[in-house]
Amino acid sequence: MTLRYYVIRRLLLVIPTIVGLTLIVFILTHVGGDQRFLGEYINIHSPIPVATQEQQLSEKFHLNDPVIVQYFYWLGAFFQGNWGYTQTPIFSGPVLEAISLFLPNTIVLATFSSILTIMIGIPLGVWSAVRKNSIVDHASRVISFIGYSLPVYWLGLLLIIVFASPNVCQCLNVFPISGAVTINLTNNLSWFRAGISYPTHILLIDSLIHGRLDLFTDATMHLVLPVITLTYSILASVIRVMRSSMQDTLDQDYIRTARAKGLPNSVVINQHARRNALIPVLTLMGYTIAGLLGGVVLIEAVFNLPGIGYWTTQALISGDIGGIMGGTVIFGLAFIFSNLVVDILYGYIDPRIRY
Amino acid sequence: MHLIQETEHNRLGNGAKLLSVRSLRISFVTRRGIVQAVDDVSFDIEPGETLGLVGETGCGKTQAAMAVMRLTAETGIIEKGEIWFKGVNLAENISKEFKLVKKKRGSVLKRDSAELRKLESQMVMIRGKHISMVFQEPMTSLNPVRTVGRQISEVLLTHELPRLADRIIARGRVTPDMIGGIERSIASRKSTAEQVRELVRNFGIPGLGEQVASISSRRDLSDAKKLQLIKGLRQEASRTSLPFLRYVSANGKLPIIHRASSRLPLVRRRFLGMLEKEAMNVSAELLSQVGMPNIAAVLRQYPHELSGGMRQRAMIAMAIAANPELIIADEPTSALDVTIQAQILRLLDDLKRTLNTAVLFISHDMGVIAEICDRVGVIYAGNLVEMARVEDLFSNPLHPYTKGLLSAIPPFDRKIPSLGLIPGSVPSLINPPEGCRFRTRCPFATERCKQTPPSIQTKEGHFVRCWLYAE
Amino acid sequence: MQSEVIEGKQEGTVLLQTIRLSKHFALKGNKLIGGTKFIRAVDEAEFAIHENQVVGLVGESGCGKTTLGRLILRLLDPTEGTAFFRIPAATLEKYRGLPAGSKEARDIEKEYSIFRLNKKKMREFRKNTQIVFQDPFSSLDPHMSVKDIVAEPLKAHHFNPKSEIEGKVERLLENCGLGEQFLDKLPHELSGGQRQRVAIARALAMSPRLVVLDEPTSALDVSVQAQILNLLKKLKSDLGLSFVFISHHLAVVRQMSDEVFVMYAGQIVEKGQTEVVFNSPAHPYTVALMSAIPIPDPTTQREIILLKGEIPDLSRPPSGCRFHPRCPHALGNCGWSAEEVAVVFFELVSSGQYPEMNDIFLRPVQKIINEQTFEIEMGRKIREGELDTVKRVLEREKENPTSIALRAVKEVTSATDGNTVIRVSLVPPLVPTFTNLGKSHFVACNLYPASSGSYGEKPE
Amino acid sequence: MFEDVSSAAGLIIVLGYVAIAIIDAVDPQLIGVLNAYTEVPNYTNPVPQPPSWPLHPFGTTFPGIDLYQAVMAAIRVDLWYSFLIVLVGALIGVIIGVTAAYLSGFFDEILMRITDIFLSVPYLPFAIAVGFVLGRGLDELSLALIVVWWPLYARYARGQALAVKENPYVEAAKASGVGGWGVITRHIMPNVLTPVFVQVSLDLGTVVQTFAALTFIGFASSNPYLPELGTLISNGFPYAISAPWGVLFPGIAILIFAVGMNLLGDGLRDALDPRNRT
Repeated sequence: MTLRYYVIRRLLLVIPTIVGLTLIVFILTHVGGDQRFLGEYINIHSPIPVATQEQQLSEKFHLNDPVIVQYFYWLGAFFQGNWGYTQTPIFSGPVLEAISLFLPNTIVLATFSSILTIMIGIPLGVWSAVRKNSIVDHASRVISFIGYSLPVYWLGLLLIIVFASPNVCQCLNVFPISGAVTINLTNNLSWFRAGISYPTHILLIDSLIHGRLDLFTDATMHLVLPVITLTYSILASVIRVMRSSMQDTLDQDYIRTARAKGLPNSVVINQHARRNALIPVLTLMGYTIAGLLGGVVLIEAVFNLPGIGYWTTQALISGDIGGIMGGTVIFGLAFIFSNLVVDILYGYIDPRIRY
Repeated sequence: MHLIQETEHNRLGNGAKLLSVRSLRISFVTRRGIVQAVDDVSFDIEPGETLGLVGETGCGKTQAAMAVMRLTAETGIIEKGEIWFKGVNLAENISKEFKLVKKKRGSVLKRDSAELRKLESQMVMIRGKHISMVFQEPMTSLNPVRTVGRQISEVLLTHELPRLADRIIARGRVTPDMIGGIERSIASRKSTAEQVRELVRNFGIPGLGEQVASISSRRDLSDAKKLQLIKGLRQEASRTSLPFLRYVSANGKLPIIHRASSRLPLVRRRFLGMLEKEAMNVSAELLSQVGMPNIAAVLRQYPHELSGGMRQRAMIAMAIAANPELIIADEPTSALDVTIQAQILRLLDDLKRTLNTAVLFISHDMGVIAEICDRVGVIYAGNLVEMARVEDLFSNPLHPYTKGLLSAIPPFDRKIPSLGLIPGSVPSLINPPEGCRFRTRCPFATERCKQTPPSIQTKEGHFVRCWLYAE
Repeated sequence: MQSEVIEGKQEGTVLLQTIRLSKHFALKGNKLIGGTKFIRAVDEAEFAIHENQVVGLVGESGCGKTTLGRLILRLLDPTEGTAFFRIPAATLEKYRGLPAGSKEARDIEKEYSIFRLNKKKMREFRKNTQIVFQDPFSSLDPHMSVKDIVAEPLKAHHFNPKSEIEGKVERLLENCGLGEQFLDKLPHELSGGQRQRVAIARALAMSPRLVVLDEPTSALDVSVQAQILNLLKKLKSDLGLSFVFISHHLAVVRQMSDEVFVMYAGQIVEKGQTEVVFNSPAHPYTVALMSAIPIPDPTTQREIILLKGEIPDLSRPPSGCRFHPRCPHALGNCGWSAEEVAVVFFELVSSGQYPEMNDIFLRPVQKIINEQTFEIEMGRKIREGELDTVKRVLEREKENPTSIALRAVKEVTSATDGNTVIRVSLVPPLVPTFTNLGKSHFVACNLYPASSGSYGEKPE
Repeated sequence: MFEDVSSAAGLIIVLGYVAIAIIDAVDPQLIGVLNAYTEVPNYTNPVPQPPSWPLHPFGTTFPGIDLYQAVMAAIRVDLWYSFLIVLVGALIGVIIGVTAAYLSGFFDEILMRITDIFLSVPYLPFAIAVGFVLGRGLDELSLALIVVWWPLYARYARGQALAVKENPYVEAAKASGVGGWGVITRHIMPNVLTPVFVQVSLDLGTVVQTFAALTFIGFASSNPYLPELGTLISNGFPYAISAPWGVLFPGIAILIFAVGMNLLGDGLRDALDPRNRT
């Protein structure tokens, strides 16, 4: 079977998982009984009195019909973009709008971290596998090992202490430790409201659009610590798996063959071993991504970055189910689609599994 | 390294020996202790001959072969011995390459990475170019994520750059009337392949001969078809690429600029692309040489898309790509079915004749050995116990182990009440019996077997290491 | 395939008899695109084992011998067919007479078929049958000591008195040449040969009547193999066991078995007493297989019959005789499909051996009509004489070993529509059935027509 | 060599933590903890005090709670919940996974689809959602984590079981009349449990972290003064700059346990890896 068919098949497999995701959210919203379920959809800011809304909603979702029927009505609403309302200190309004505001920051954070992880993790893993018991090897092993045991948010706190505490070293107080931007800079900006920038909601881009380089650098500085923290938290597993799989690959018969052909070491490693060694790393990616998304929640909470994670934790604290469910859905979708990408990559790298 | 230059003189120089292994000892450092996998093994191979090494699992026959390639596994070391290949000792600096550090919980291996890097830089010029290997498991021995075509052509791109360049240049230099000459000589039924080759040689265009030969030697084509292909040979090489090709053919490596800029797609297509394409052509010729069906497809396929026999053919094509003087075949047919094994053995035999390559053939199957080898060495528990011409060994085995081994083989042509036996099992090689390692199982063992037996020549070229024959 | 019972064994009971036993494995693949394929691992295998007899199953990898071995122990359930255990020969005859699915037939099956046995009978069957696997490393549970491994069947069948289990285990190991110092060892402390001895001891624990030996020595060295084979022979004569000896190693099979079944691509192609089959192999495959075996004697000059191609893909096995694409003696009716013939035909044209053919087929367009017919569209009227040329060439080529497929060509006609189309139609395939060559030597090959088959007749 | 030492160290660490937890439960005074079941606030001096020997070896955290006692007591709580989560999760997972692998076919398909659904959300947000719905207490939280964790074990156990099932010795057992139950208990389970055990030990470190993480972001216990590491950190969070010890010591407590658990797990894995045993 060609790569194309493999991709198609994989795409089809996404549908059931998405259904599963919606099922989870539906069940969770119903565990608390109808009242809580309705609560998610009641917009207290709207002029319509709550009682009326409740009544309309209970008709809309046929709360008297069997659950399965309710599910399909709910699903209908879901796909029409009616994801209910959220009331948190940082934002009140439709869930989808909240997502559209908060998601961009999260994407920025996650993207930078994953790029860094791959750029550092893979070469480091390869190197420590090839030069076993060298300095680099031991170093990267220690790094990855600590990374495994280190609570992400706590690492974040450590960095905050180190970089902000007056009694460590003034010289280190370069990186801001909280928020996405220094608020004073944003005073009376037409395109910056409630910690969110417009139109793209990505400060790095918007600041450039409006020609505010100072804001751009400021925002970048604000990203440094969170990105470092998140990267380090997932780097560990990537290095470790890359190292071990590279070691296994180097023991394979076909590597011996490559050497017997007289290929120089660099070719053997870069052209024969590395690609094969990447396969197990990819299989692990699913979990790494899960870790990444989990880390996002905690790190945004620690550094007060206005992203999905921050919003979700706010929702948790202020008992807002809309925010929780919205967050769950978004993280679920992100997870599903990033795994989809990984699997397609997988099919591209390993011709055997296209069959 | 110096090997390449000295080659010719050595050919004449030290006798007719191509490979000459002297008192080789290989050990492996394990948790349990030091395994003496191979001890005091010596053998010679002359150009064009086939030497078989036969023995049971773990007797060290494969290790001996890997040592010749200097591909002993990480935990293994060549403790002593010499490996003379064409007058150069490949095991020259073994003493420097490692040291054993004694610890209370067994000894630990420390390697000298600088020495190893030096060794590697030497060996890459020999592996694949002068000595190549065919392995047992055709599935696991081919890279699953690279196409067969790439895996073959990378041998050529590593070792045969000048040849590739010459071939391209040759197509530019060959003139219509030369083509005409070749066509006539092929068309005229009486002129033999040798004559054709002679004719082409007289044109004095390097790289032309093999192309003509590869066409004229194809059996699956009629003469009409061949003539068409011969006509197609002539192609003007583009002006700009000629200097590049000349440089490559002269220096056997890419010009600095290209090595540096080879990552740039443009340069790649323009120059390296030419060589890579040519390498693919040669690969195709090699595949047809090893009798691969629908070659065009196979070149683009991945190993797992081929059957076992086909994979082994691809392996062999790889092994002969750079016309090595020695092919080491490590159980090349053990993983194959009998009918396929027959095909592969026949193929190896033909290639050996046509290319006049020496073969070191390793197997546990006495039948296969008898089929393909000129001389055989029998290895038991890391010792070479007997070495003789194939006829002598099978008609008149001397060493008790050899005798036992032969009697243990179930005969195919008749049914016998019970098979011959070698009592007991192979001793641990961590501390093997001193003296003759077979004495623990040998029916004729005596006190003196505790001393290492001498190597005794009973007749021309028939050696045995056993006290029974020490007059 | 039609069926016979081996002559001279009519009276008494047959230990095990398989009837048209078939197993098709569903190929795990993408069900979304393409749907599931089936591997026809074993097709309509029929054979019988009698008391104290060794039956050899030989064939190359993927020929289905291992699957068949699993089937007759009901480690797998068949797709079709059945197998009877300890069935009186008379009953068996009766059953063969009966129409499939009839009442009596089903009663007999209920009584004797190993796939229909009730719980109690099944335990009995398990007691009486055992298996020894090829790989002595994975066939022993790494977590169990030798003692427990051998004792397992005893415990499973509530062997009592329990107190005697210990002693029995020791005796079993003793018989297999292992002293009591091995009792508490773990598998990974043993050598390959010793493991295989343990496996054999386990197989003999409940003193079964029938033991399936699946490549028992293929993973062992020659010297160890000799030890194991001698042990098996001894056990057979001492205990009067029956073995089904599965191996790809013909020499071993010859030493071990009284009767041999040669399998190719999931089918039994030849069967008979070992000596007879080995001395005068009849099926072209058997002949080639035996010629290909390397003999440890450089002086014997035997000519090897090199088969072209490799074992077919059993998800779409060749029609007719499955061996025909590789067969050096294939006839026209051996099951050539239009595709196969067309390919050879156009290779012949393009090879340019026959310039006249090149002239006729400038840019031919081939069209497969059905299994027995393909057409060549000329895009022009056919000139007279051309058909004859084609016929003549084909006639000449039929003798050429490389284009043996052309033997299947029945006639070359010009299709009616404005005779711009040449139609090549093939001989209808004849599925080979077992021919008795005498001395209970059977072969399934069209070279031996049921009538004319005479003993020892070699393919011409 | 190196492995042996490190895994021994891991073992010691883990045993140390277990010991502390037990002492907390039996007689906290031994390690100078006055009350292992609640923190003792001191409103007369709620401001975090720096470490001072011997009164407050770890210093105090808001509101004037002695950190040393709090951390020591918290170890019991976190260990208890973590072990609960992993063991229950593993138990459910193994039972379901092995049966699925053994029965295969329809049941297997169903199970795999269910796990797919569970695995379609990254575990932390999923745990948040479930915990939130169940009610934001620690018991609910651990229940949520079990719900999130068992599918992983089911998958893992199933994979192992399928691999074991393929081995001829299982077939041999069947051939010698060992019933399905016998095959599962005598052959499959022993060969599946060892790798699962390793997995459990590797996961414990992660679970402790996750549990504390969730309490850190706002899963509170019904008893506001129940000592718990994550909560301690979040209490110290506002004062992180002025009083870093408030977040340092609880974090270190988690870190060391995770390190110990990972060291031990690696040791176990190497020890049970067939490639290392000859």
